[in-house]
Amino acid sequence: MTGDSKEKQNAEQVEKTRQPILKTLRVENLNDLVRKGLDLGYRVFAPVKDDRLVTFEQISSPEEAFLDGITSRTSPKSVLFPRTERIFSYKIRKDEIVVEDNADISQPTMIFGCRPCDAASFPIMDRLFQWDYQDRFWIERRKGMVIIAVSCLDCDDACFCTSVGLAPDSTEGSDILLTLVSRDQYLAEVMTEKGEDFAEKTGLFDEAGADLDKETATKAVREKLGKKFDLDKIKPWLDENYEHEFWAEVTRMCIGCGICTYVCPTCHCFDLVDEAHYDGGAKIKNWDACQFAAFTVHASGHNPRPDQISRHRQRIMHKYKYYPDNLGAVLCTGCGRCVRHCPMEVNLIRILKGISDMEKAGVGEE
Amino acid sequence: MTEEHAAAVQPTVAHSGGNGLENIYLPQLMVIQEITQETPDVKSMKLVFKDEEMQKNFSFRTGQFGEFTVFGVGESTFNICSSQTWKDHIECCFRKVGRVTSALWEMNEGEIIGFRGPYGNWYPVEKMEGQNILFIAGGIALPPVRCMIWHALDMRDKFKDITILYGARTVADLVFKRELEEWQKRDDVTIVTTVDPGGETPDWKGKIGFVPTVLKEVSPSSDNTIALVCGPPIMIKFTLPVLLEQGFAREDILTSLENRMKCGLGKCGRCNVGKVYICKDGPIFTAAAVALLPEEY
Amino acid sequence: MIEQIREKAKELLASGEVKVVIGYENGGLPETTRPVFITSPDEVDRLVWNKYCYANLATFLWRKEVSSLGKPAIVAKGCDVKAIVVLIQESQIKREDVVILGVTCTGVGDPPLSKCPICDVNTPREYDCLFGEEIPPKTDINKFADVDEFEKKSPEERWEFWEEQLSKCVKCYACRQVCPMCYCEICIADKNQPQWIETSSHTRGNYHWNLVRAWHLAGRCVDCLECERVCPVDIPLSLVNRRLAKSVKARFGYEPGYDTEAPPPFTDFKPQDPEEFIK
Amino acid sequence: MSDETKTEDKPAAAEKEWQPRIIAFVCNWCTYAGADLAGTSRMVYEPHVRIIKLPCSGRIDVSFIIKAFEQGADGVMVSGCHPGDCHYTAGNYHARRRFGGFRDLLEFCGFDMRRVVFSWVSAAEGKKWADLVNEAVAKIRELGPFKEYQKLLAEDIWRKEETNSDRETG
Repeated sequence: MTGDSKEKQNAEQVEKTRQPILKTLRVENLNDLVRKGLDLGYRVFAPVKDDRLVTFEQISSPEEAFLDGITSRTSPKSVLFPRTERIFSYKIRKDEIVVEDNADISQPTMIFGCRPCDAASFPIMDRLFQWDYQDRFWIERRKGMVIIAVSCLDCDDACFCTSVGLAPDSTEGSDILLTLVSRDQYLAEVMTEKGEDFAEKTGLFDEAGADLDKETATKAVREKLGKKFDLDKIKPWLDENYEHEFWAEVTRMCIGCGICTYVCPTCHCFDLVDEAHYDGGAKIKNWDACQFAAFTVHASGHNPRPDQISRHRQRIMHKYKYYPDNLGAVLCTGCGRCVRHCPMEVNLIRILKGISDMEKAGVGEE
Repeated sequence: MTEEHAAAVQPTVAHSGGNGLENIYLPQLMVIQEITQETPDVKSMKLVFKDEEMQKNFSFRTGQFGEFTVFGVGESTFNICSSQTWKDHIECCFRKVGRVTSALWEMNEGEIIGFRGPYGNWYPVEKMEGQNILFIAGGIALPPVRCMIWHALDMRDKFKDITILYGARTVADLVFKRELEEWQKRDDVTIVTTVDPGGETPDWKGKIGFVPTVLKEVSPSSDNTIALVCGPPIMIKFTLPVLLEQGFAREDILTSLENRMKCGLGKCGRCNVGKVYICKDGPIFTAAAVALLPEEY
Repeated sequence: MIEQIREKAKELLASGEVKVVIGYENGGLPETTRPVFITSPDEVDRLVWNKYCYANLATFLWRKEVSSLGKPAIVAKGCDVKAIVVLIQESQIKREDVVILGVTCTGVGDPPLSKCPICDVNTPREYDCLFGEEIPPKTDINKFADVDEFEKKSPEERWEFWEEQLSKCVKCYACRQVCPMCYCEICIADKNQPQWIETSSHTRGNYHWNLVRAWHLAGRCVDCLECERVCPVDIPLSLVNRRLAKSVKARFGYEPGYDTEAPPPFTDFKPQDPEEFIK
Repeated sequence: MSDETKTEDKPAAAEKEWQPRIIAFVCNWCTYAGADLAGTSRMVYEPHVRIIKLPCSGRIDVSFIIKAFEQGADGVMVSGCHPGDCHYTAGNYHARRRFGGFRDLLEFCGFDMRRVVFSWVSAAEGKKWADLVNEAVAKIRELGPFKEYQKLLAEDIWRKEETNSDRETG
């Protein structure tokens, strides 16, 4: 564990912070932006609506993108971390095995129209995939990726980005962040060299005047979001209270369906399986979740996390204690998907608020 | 080859760098050189890299583990149960319990498996040098201790007294029987073997009793001694208090945790216990470190 | 009505007849409720009853996190009671080990869920106490209208439909987890010796999983629609469940969830069972 | 996508030699014995059926049928003892109930039910077995390969690459 500080340094290096360059984009040019991306050879992923379901899909024309709504059902993490992907394949011959390192990794990719909370998930997960061993599947895809996010002008009761240190117009993780500042104009904050390079190639951006400010545009949604819990109170409580009756009380209704982890932009646990025929096969990486009973079960049958209460605690502990301990960031962007889509309304906000209230009360007593 | 396929296998221009990170999940091929059936359901295997150059350059530290692939079936985590002092091959030892181990069980000498590793931490050999070492193992958990036993024996003059206490449920369940006999014959090692009551055979010459009980009888000194304990959770649970009673400090007791793993690289999240990833920060922990972990192992 | 439920809950807890009351409380989001497990008579005011009480609480009757609390009383709509009936039929719980607080229900959801207009158990068929005005069961409803409609499609169209729907499946198994009937200790999807169902979420593996899931619920599914409600990618799961329900009804004249004494159809047979398709 | 070219050039070469692949799940006591009788009586019938014998038709699960298709079968036959003749008294009665469910389930999901044949064949009905096989093979020849399912196979994330690299060398 001596490498801790070095690892943190590494992680920080990934997020090259620089002064944003302010530009503008006319609303009528938004579709052209996507078209330019396609023309430049990017695989473009955007929210796509099918009935009530909004997911991130590869699109071939700007009209397919759906930018309304709060958040998409599933997060754009699937672009870098597909729910199922081959990581190599092999042929089984009579006296020989031929391993082929043939995973389909690198194409320039553009994520268009994600929310700032989703964009923020990428630098958080960079830390893990660059931690110690370098995961090329994540890192190489990430290098070839441009993220164009759009600020939120609305939110719902499940959103809590402001409570985890982000904002509806946070530039974290975006290469270019678009904020609708007037009826016909986006303010474009170009955050990275990648973004600048892309903006230049499209030729669609104009210099921004000094009068534009996104604060006014996002003021209403900021106020609506408010603060739902005190983040600073969470970790100190978690540090002390691995055992606490609170856990059972707030998670007993959890049925272990794992939807929270599957829709989460920062949950990244996976499984490695072989799928094969007599003459060959592949190693496949699939999403997996700490909420599943089989996740931790030993070969002997012993399960270190034998009930749903301990499995749910693990999810919260991992996001709000272990990840900050190891990698210096909360593994959560407040997108609210887990709250929104939990069939039993376990409600992470409620749990975190419960913790932060308890901690407050505790401090008061002292 | 279609254009699209070309794009899929080669980094495109817009893809900056193309600095060719390695695929860390890719296994190396190893040939099964020798198989020994240790007990009715345990086998050990000697493995060599198919690529000679690879074998020459391969190095690891005693106590590390690897991810072993049976192609077409899956991957499983085993400790490398040979010592780092052995250069010409590595060994692994497994019990036939799951999908991968059952497939591995059916394999023959000369067949090929995959290997990724070495992963994880290793025994703090430098700290152990010049000290007495007490090895305590139960059942199938001898292999992760055995690598260190051989390491110590190969560099015998660097260590003081070596005591081995090994127990299994029955005589048939003792693994590495040949080596147990070999160690028995040496005069620079004290070895005590035991089987659970009822597990003995008429000609059994070792002790009868559970490991913690026998440990009390043996009552090794804790002076300048490091204890290595490996075994089923229940054995560890009852052995620790005995060691503490004998005056061992928690810092001087080492154990190896065996959580379920998949990637071995600290990514997949499976072996996360507290802030620790067993695969990356472990598998070897002092009892003091284990005491800090939530009980999820 | 909720006052009466709370009162009964209080009485049951105070007398020690039950150790926990499984019911609904208000959720943190608007128009939601959350399962709640009341163990003290002082907390019964948390219980609510409204049209957002979607969840089928019967699933908690066998979950060890809840069953460990002791004997339960459970707030149950007519459709939920059907699930309890099947659990009793299949010996997962004993009738005397649960107090059923039946509630009459005119439909949940806004607009009502698709199961509600074709519901014939607005008044539960099995209960210990009933809350709310009794509602006479509807007659003249075709429970399988949408199934019939779907069957008019050609095999190609049907294949195409399911191929598209099942390609969305992310294999989160939420449909299984929420199902009150999926109480197997080890699900076939988690077995790997042999690996019947591939864990990857490609369409082929998804086909296998979803067909097997539906099949394992044949003659057991009470159409509580929980699987469809929770599916994060909106697969119309209950459609195929209900096709099997229709099949079981047509072939064996059996509908699950009405009679605790009836033998489940696939544990039983009659020498004259239909076999028109067997050569 | 290059999928189209892929599916085009593969069957193009394979079309000529395509033969139906049929998997038969049969009970050990009746149908298997019946098939045996067909063999010992030197009846000549189509060779495209691969028989998997089970203790009883009551053991046959819908997963077997799906798995067979997953592995590339074009048709599946399921067969056991006639009602009343079960070696285990009632295995086939139970099986019969389930078979009805399999049929309706598969049909609903768009499987062409001409590809799945259920039958009762006794140990004495070698002729019936031979006829059933001939009939099934003829039917499936007419229907051609189970393209819909095989498309799912082609989507398989490792087979896809194989077809690509095969093309590379060929």
